[in-house]
Amino acid sequence: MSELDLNDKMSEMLAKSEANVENSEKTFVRPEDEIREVVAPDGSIIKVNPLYDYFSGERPQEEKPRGGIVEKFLNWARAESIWVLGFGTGCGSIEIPPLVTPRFDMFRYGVQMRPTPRQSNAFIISGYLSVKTLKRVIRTYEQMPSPKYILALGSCTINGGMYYDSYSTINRLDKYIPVDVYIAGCMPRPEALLHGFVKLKQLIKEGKAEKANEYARNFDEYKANQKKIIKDWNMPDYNW
Amino acid sequence: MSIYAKLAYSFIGLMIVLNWGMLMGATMRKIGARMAGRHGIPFKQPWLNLLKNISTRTIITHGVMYYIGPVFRLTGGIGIFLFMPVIFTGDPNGLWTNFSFSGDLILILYFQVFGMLGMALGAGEGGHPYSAMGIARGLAQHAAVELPLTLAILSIAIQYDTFSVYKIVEAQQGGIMNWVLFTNPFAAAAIILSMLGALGHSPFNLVKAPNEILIGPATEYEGTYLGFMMSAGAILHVMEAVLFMNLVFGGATSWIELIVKSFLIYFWSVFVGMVFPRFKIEQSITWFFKVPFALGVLAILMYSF
Amino acid sequence: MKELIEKLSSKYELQEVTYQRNNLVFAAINKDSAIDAVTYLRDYEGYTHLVMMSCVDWIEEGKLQLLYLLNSPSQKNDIGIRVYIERENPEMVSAHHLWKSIWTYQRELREAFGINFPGSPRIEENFVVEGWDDMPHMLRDFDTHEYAEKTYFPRGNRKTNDPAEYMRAKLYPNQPVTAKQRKDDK
Amino acid sequence: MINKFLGFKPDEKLLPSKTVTPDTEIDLSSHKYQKIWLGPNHPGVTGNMAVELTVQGNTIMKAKTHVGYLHRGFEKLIERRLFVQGFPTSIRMCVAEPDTNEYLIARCTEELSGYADAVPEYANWLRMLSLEMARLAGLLRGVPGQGGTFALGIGVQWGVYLRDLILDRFEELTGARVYHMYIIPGGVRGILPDGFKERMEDNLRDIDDFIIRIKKLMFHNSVFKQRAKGLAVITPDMVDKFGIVGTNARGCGVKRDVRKDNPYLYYDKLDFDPPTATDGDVYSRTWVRWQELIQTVDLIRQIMAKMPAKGDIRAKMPNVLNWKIAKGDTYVRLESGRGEYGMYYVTDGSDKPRRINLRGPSYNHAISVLEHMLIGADVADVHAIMVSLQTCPPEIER
Repeated sequence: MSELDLNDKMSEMLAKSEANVENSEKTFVRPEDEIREVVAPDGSIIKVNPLYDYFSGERPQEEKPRGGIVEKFLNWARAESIWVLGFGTGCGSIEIPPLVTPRFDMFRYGVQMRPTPRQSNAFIISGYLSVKTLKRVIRTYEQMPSPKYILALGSCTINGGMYYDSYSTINRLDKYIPVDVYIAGCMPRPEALLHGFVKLKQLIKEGKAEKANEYARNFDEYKANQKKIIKDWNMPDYNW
Repeated sequence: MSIYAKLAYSFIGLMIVLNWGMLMGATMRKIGARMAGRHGIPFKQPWLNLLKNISTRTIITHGVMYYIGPVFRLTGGIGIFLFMPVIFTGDPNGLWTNFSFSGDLILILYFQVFGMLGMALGAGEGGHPYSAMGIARGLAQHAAVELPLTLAILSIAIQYDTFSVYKIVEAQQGGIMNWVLFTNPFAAAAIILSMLGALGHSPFNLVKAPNEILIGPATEYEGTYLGFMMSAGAILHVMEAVLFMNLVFGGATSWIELIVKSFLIYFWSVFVGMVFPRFKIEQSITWFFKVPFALGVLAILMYSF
Repeated sequence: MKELIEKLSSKYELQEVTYQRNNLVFAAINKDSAIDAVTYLRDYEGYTHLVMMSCVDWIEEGKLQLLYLLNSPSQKNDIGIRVYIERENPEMVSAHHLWKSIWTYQRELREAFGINFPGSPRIEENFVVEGWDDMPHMLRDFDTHEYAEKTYFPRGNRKTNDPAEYMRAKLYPNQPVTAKQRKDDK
Repeated sequence: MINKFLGFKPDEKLLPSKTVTPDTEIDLSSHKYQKIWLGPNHPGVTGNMAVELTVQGNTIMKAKTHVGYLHRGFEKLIERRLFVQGFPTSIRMCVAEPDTNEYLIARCTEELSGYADAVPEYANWLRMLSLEMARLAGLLRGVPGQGGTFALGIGVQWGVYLRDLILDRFEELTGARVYHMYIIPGGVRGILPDGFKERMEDNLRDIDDFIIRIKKLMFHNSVFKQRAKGLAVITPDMVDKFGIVGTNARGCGVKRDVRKDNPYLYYDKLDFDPPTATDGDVYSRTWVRWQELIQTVDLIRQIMAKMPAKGDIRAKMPNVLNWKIAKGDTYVRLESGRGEYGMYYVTDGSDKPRRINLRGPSYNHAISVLEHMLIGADVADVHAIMVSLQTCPPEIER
């Protein structure tokens, strides 16, 4: 890409970002996120908009699977090595320690925990989600590399469970992010979780776990739902 | 022997080392799992992880250095391999001596730092605060490890009057009593202690401390680059073990011997790591500046007069 | 506990005193002298441990009832100081100079009940909810079910039925409903 | 030492200031400081909470706790439910030891409706048994977990395995694994199954030699001592100022234990003495918890020995469907694994509670105490300090 195109791209990105900031609620922008001017070492003044310069402002693209024998082979590899993000979003995460310990050893199935979203491709939504957590969950989910899978635990993620009338927890998860496997129960036993992983493996091997592409396809709808309940939307529309 | 044959043999050797490194990693994790009473991962897991990482669809970028970091690390591993006589065959430029020459020990020491520096560049470009912390810890500890290691290696160089790994291995042939382990015990002790830091298991695994700084320099890496780093790590682990094997434990005359010795050397660090918590960075540096440093100085004094 | 209440009533006029257990007593003190009473109990009577600070919304009387629950580690008993404050734009004297932990309770009450504690540190910050734009969520007249219904895309097929009717239908299908039960249901 | 030896004098202004006070001036625009977040998505925070750190190098200059990621609004939901309907909802207020919530709610409703003395003796013994089992399950994760914060993961593996065995006993006794709903108003829900005591005794024997192993692994370990001693010291004068309770208070010599101070159930019939330590750092807190592990095993043995063979498990209570409780309020407390754990319960004569308010120990430990402790600490120690304070987010925000 030549210098000229780069400049054009930068300028249009900046314009778009400012437009976005105009649309979004100014009141919720934290002080460290406000548009400010920074003096570069060479003395030139750069306009910095943290919410949009530090992230890619692009929409998610739909990545078509290769198909054929190659995809089958890769799917086998993906299914046999599932890296779970270590983020206990709800009370269901009390059953994660038994999973990595001698009683129910999930390493046997090639399921491992990873500390950072960049390296994990499965996300356990362990139970109810308050709106405050949903914001972080969306951000984390968008940072995970595709193909990515979501396991939703408990009845809370299906229809709100016993918190159906709570002002703080969402009712159904699939309105905000696509879910691959639901594991019912309050809370699901470790055996149920293992069975959920086996089920997820089947889906991956059959090439049916393409929810990341679905998220990209219905991006606007999901975003609309998310912005409806997240009142202080002080982050980019899509951050990876 | 022609350069092409040498290249071919080096490539074959590299493949052997890579796969052995992965298998060794899986075995160590299985041993750890057995200590905890688990089955642990299956043996084929590292290859599957590598495939999975390569087959990741999304690839993010943070700039040029972000790409080059893992490449540097891989280069460090391959560099050590290329100038390391892995198998002793009695012939200075025999089959598996790769491109070893008279001064390769210094080059190998340099390549050890090379990968770390590459990671520093990549992690810096990645821009995650935890990767910056991790790489800062890594470089600081590496400096602390290098000190006793270099002293001990200098002592060995003085002892055999050479900087060529091949010559050092050659001088240790003919019986276990010729090993540096027995002929130069202080240097051997210093090397065995600094091995713990170089192989980077607990208590010296500060670079990747999940419950402190996520996973350190690799926090922002994903997909193919993570696969690069994993294979580089596999090669580096074996090559470090081979270096210590050549320096202290009399080298190897066959692949079987290499595999057994490198396994035992690597197991030593895992064995220590199982029962010891993690140091803080200042504690770890102080530890290396105490006993191993003193041993290194003793080793120097022993052979310089 | 009795002599403690007598001592207190000699200093401040107590409105209502409830002896709940032999080691727990509640006393209501008017808004102005409440913090003085709490300070007196902490400094002279040995009630040094602040157990909790809570608030109850008595919407019928249009009052909010604050509660300072103090515990005496030496005498091993508790006293709860009740303070009734007005329900519309409520305000109370901050006690953050007495305990290092009480500002958290005040911050929570500010968010949950809208009570203002002037001078309390970080009182403006959100405690549990983020970007909340409705009325304080712990007041009685905030209907959480209605809020959830109109906000969170409820899945349609959830049905709730009156437990009494349901159990009678399921467990005792052919038993006539007695007059007492009918009275209870009302 | 080395600096003096080499005659090298670093510039003090460039070094992190050794004495960090809560009111240290922090100017983010000078590039000395950086703001980093621990959590909510971080393996080093206990549960789903976040700590906002302002660091200078490795030293923490300012810390701010952010909670509310687990907020479900129990105290609002309980106003829309009957007493019996609210029961299964509100025991989920703390996932680590749900039995404590069960006892508190049951006790509050009994006391306010005048059934305080109606609970049969056998039921009270069973309540004590389940409470102590919950404490044991919590400690089996907590004590080796302190080593786990220093990357001593092997003890955690053993501990969580034994905790699973205790959860099996819970399943046998109550039918559930984590949320038991065993202690109900008026008594308990089930009797002790046949052969329970023998199976429990087997598990306790395993736990006995685990206790010895964990002692050798942690308290005889030089690196663990180096890292845990002198870290995050709680002084006795802080206890009342910050409202510190439980093992955190006992770790610095302040002997506070509800089981001794205001005995509930039959704790006065048991023979035990809460352990204490002198210097309130992470090491002595962990040491106190290790001794409590021994004591809890002993208490369970005492309970199983002293409890009557059989009896009735439930008092005659009014019909739960139209159970109205007269206007009143009370506060009931007990000693959970983390410290004093109480509930303020208000009724107004209707068939629904007016207000419940939980007082979790973490409410102070995780916010005011943690923010005070972290100032001047090392970034590498944050996880250790949080675990040693036993911060448990769900009981802060409910």
